[in-house]
Amino acid sequence: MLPDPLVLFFLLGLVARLLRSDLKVPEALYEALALYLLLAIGLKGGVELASHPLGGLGAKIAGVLALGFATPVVAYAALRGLGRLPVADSASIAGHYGSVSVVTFAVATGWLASRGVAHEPYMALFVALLEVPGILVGIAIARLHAPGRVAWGRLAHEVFLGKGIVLLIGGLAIGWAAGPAQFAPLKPLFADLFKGVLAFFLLEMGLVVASQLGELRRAGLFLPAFALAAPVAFGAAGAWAGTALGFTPGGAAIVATLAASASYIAAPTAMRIAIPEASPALSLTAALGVTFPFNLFVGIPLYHRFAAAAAG
Amino acid sequence: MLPDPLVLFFLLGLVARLLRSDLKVPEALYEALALYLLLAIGLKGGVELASHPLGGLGAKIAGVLALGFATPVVAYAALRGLGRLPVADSASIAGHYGSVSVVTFAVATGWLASRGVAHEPYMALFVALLEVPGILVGIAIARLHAPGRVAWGRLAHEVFLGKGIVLLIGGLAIGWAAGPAQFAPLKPLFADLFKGVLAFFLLEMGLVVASQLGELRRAGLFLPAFALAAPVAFGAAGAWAGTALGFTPGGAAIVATLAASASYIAAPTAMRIAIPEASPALSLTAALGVTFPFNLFVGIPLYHRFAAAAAG
Amino acid sequence: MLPDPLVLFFLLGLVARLLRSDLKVPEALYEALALYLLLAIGLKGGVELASHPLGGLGAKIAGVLALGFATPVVAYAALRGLGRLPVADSASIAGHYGSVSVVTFAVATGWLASRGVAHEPYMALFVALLEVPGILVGIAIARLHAPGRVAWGRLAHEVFLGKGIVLLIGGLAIGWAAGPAQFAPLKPLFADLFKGVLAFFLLEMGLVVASQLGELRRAGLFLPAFALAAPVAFGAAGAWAGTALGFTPGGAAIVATLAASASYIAAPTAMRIAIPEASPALSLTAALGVTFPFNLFVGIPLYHRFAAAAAG
Amino acid sequence: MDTHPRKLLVIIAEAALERELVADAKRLGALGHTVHDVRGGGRHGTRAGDWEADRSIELKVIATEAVAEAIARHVLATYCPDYSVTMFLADAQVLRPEKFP
Amino acid sequence: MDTHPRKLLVIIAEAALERELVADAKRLGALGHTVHDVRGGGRHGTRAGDWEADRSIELKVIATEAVAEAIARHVLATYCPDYSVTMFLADAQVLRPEKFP
Amino acid sequence: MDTHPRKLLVIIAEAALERELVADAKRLGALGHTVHDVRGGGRHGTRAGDWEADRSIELKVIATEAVAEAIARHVLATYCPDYSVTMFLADAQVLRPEKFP
Ligand SMILES: Nc1ncnc2c1ncn2[C@@H]1O[C@H](COP(=O)(O)O)[C@@H](O)[C@H]1O
Ligand SMILES: Nc1ncnc2c1ncn2[C@@H]1O[C@H](COP(=O)(O)O)[C@@H](O)[C@H]1O
Ligand SMILES: Nc1ncnc2c1ncn2[C@@H]1O[C@H](COP(=O)(O)O)[C@@H](O)[C@H]1O
Ligand code: NA
Ligand code: NA
Ligand code: NA
Repeated sequence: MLPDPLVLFFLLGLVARLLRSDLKVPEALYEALALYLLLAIGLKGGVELASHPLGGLGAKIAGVLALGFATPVVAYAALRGLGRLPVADSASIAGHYGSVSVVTFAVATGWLASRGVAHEPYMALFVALLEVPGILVGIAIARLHAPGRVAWGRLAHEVFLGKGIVLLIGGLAIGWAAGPAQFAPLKPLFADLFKGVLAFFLLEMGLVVASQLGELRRAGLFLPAFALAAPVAFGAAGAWAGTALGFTPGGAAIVATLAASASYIAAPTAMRIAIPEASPALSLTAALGVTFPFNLFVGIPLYHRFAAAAAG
Repeated sequence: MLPDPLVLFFLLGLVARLLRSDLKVPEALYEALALYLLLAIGLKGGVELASHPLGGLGAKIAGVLALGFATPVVAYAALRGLGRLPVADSASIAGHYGSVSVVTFAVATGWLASRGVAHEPYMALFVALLEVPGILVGIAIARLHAPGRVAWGRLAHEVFLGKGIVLLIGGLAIGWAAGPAQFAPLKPLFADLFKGVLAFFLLEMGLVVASQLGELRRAGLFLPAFALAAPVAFGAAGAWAGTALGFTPGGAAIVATLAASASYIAAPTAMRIAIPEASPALSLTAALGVTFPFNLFVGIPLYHRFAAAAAG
Repeated sequence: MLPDPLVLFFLLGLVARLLRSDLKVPEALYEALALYLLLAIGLKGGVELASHPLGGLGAKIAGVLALGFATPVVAYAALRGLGRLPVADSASIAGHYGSVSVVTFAVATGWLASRGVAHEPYMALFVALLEVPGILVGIAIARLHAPGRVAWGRLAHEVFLGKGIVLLIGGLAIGWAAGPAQFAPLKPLFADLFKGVLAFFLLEMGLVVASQLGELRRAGLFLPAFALAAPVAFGAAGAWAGTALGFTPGGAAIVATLAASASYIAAPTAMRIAIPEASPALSLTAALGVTFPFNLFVGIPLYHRFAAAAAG
Repeated sequence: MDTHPRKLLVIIAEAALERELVADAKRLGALGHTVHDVRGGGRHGTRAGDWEADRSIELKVIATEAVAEAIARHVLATYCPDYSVTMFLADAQVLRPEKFP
Repeated sequence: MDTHPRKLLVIIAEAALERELVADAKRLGALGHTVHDVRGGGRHGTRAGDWEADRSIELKVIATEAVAEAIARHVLATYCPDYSVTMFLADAQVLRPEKFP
Repeated sequence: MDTHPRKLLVIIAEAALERELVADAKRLGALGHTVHDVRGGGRHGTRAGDWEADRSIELKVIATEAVAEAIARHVLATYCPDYSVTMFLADAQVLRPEKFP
């Protein structure tokens, strides 16, 4: 089977930058597409919510949140224990892996949809929920070891009112309030164009990831190994937890993908403020340079298989 | 009945900024969407013009222009007489209220369309026409009282060749020349996406309005009261005038909305150059901080009721 | 017959700027639309390639490349011999005319499509191919006469890895790999919106061309005459060569258009680095100020007639 | 290296003034100017540059002391009373004095 | 022309610090500030500004020598150890001394 | 406060030169640079930055006098004859001299 064209856009950006092409995406376009994707994901989730029953959502939320608190703790233990990284760096990287990648989520839902695999309509809600715990755990660990002046008020803002959560939750609420009928005139922009915009954004991600690869050479062996092992382990855990929480196989595959993905929008900004002594290059190299492409090419199909296996 | 989703986008932006979220729209995106909206409004109006007869347009133009000259005079009298504001500020605020808000117009047409209320196809023409007189009246009043060096040439440019009028009139002309058949391949961008882009723009407007609300606390009681009373009074006058001029009830509701709305694109720039001694904070607080949201939430349905009542 | 609305958008931009309207397109939007157009042209070509046989493509490529090497040599001879322009300027202008205008290509394909004239599906490939030879010839001529330190490595990058070629070739490859079925979800963005985005871009081109017209007054008579004669001559040569190479009349009209068009994206940057002593104002005045609008209004239909005549 | 003393005049102002300021600088003797968009805050509150009326620019003019001061004086008298404007002068050394006469 | 000596403090830093830096400058006595986005490179590698974590800003504060130095010292102690920051001071002459007390 | 004198070199040039200028500055001893996009006008006419060929940048380098002058001399000889370039030097005081050796 041919690779999904979305992944080819990513490759095009990657190759262009590695060959030192002058291809560049204006910063304002990058920001605009990111806003669009977050809002569109929220809206689509909200519209589907409006026409579906919310059976057992409470337990699922609790279970997925628990997963979101557990993965960064495990990640920290591995980074500190096996990798012997400094506390601050371990905590910061753990925070990135505890949080989620919205683009990976979008590619995964597209991948499932193109294979006819259904999933719960409210998965966008979990993207918003899972942005937070990883970041909190990362900061808490760092501050346990080096108790410093964390401006918790400022941080709560950064974390809970970052554009990711505001647009996802805002979109969910608007989509849910509007319902399918009132959403119809917004569909051409927020639904029909979605896959195309995602393709364009993946082209940009390819450019960004290629710039990050230079750092990879300096990173030694442990970090890349972690960045490959962590998504597989967390994906397996997510598939199992999702199935145990009663998600459909499609939903469990998405929970797995969320657990396996690492943040590069919300977490970097929050971590930079909260754990200044951590090197941002390390976490971005791992999250963006290794885990993100791994999930695109290998991870998503793998987590789907995990979920299928867990479903029995 | 649930609120229109457009209004929810505005609320999302408003709430995000009031909660001090870091959600921000890049300036280039704001400008791009504004260009799009103006051009799309013109084009759609032009295409509909091409397939409709223009019965009695001359009288309607004259009547609506007269309204456009009358409202700022009344506004000035109220601001100066009742509010005891300085001449320059009164003139500048009057200019903003004499001109029109393109976004309010777009929301009103969408609101009417979603309720199946028809209106004349050439209403976009009146948006362009009504951008001008308010600004001219505001400047003239200010200069009557403090005769100063107005660079009338420069100002005429600013007023008649501002991007608003150029894109509205240009779009009308292109749409009219193209007609429905040649417009068809442009429809996916300029018609199908319109409502979605308007939603996105309202999100931005919410952010901008929230930033403006801080000024409101400093503004005293008169200005907010004016910013609530003026649209109702001008909306009633517009509904009556529109009906008297032979507009359909839908058309009269739009004339009312135009009369009731205040400019925050064309007028601020022109006024800043022409009446430098006026405080821009005052006019923007009134026009953007109070009247714009009032029209979104309360005004548009109200003006439609006015028009229905006037039609008897 | 009414003029194509695309051309009216160009006129609107032109007139707005000539009247000194403040209408301005943010730089980031210009760049975003340029990226979109290049990528969309490549993708559409690639998708069509996927479902068509590639009969005799080798000979066509060789023939069209030969044309791409021949036209700048002829242009140089005319500029140097007849116009007595300095070597550097002649070489630089020749390079611009040897390369191609992507927007002119897009307008031409739209023009042919709206008249039901079919053409080979892989014409986007020739746009990418023809970006290069003109630039190489221009640089080679300049360096023959004033052997200087050309950083050929840097230049090869600039020329072969400019965003134009990367996006066209990348788009072709992705479109071809995806095929019509996988392209379907990307169609709303990359195909349905194409004509609208092109219209918007032509509005911007009108603004840019109008800014260039000031230079025209300083340019004397020869340069404008060249900028009118060159496209006609190269268009005729292209129509004849295209027909001789076995293209359909539609394909030959496009080969003619490509030969007749002059670059203002890839060539200016490359020439500025490679032939610094050449005046950029001269080449841009000719290519953008005269040849581009000539092709839009007169050239494209003319080259189609040439191709029809050549086809016999 | 042969350097020549000149003045750098920096004017931070509402974007609406850009055209005027550039024209004034030219009229008063400047042979060039450089502009870029900025955001900021001062006595007139925050100008975040989110939308039209909220934008600011920074204008740089390199010129002789006489020209720079003439422009500064003109801006002070004409725009500072009513507009958000911040202005300062600094010493600069240029290499091609004929470009900044 | 009557000019008054002040200091121009220029701080080039990661965009994530913008809010903090502006608040700190205000707290330490600056009455205004100006910011714009930049890209660049230094000891911490290239910052091309392509995306969130890669953005930099340039912050300008005009103030008295005492205020400018207080801000500079604070930034040096608070941010320079952990963040990409470049900072310099320059002499400036202002026309309205009351704006920069 | 302990400050150390350095030179600030500002180069305003066609955007096409950005890569070259940055590489040259590095080669001649600068440890960093900062760039942003500008528009402007001068002897070569208006550069409004509307599209590719019309863009300009402003490049700032803080360095020792020797390095700054070496870069300035190189730019003067290499680019000024054929390109739109404006350049000036100014005095700057830095706090961490080791960053600008
Ligand atoms: N002390 C300052 N340092 C740097 N920039 C300033 C300063 N004061 C004002 N500005 C800039 O000048 C603009 C107008 O200042 P103001 O008129 O004081 O509100 C502000 O928005 C800032 O961009
Ligand atoms: N010598 C320099 N001249 C101008 N800008 C510099 C210099 N060094 C560093 N910078 C700027 O400061 C930022 C952070 O510097 P650094 O911490 O050295 O990586 C860089 O990304 C540049 O934008
Ligand atoms: N006197 C000046 N002051 C400030 N900027 C200037 C000056 N002269 C030229 N420039 C800038 O340098 C660029 C190139 O200048 P020129 O080569 O004179 O056209 C212009 O587009 C301006 O951005
Ligand atoms: Na995760
Ligand atoms: Na009005
Ligand atoms: Na050509």
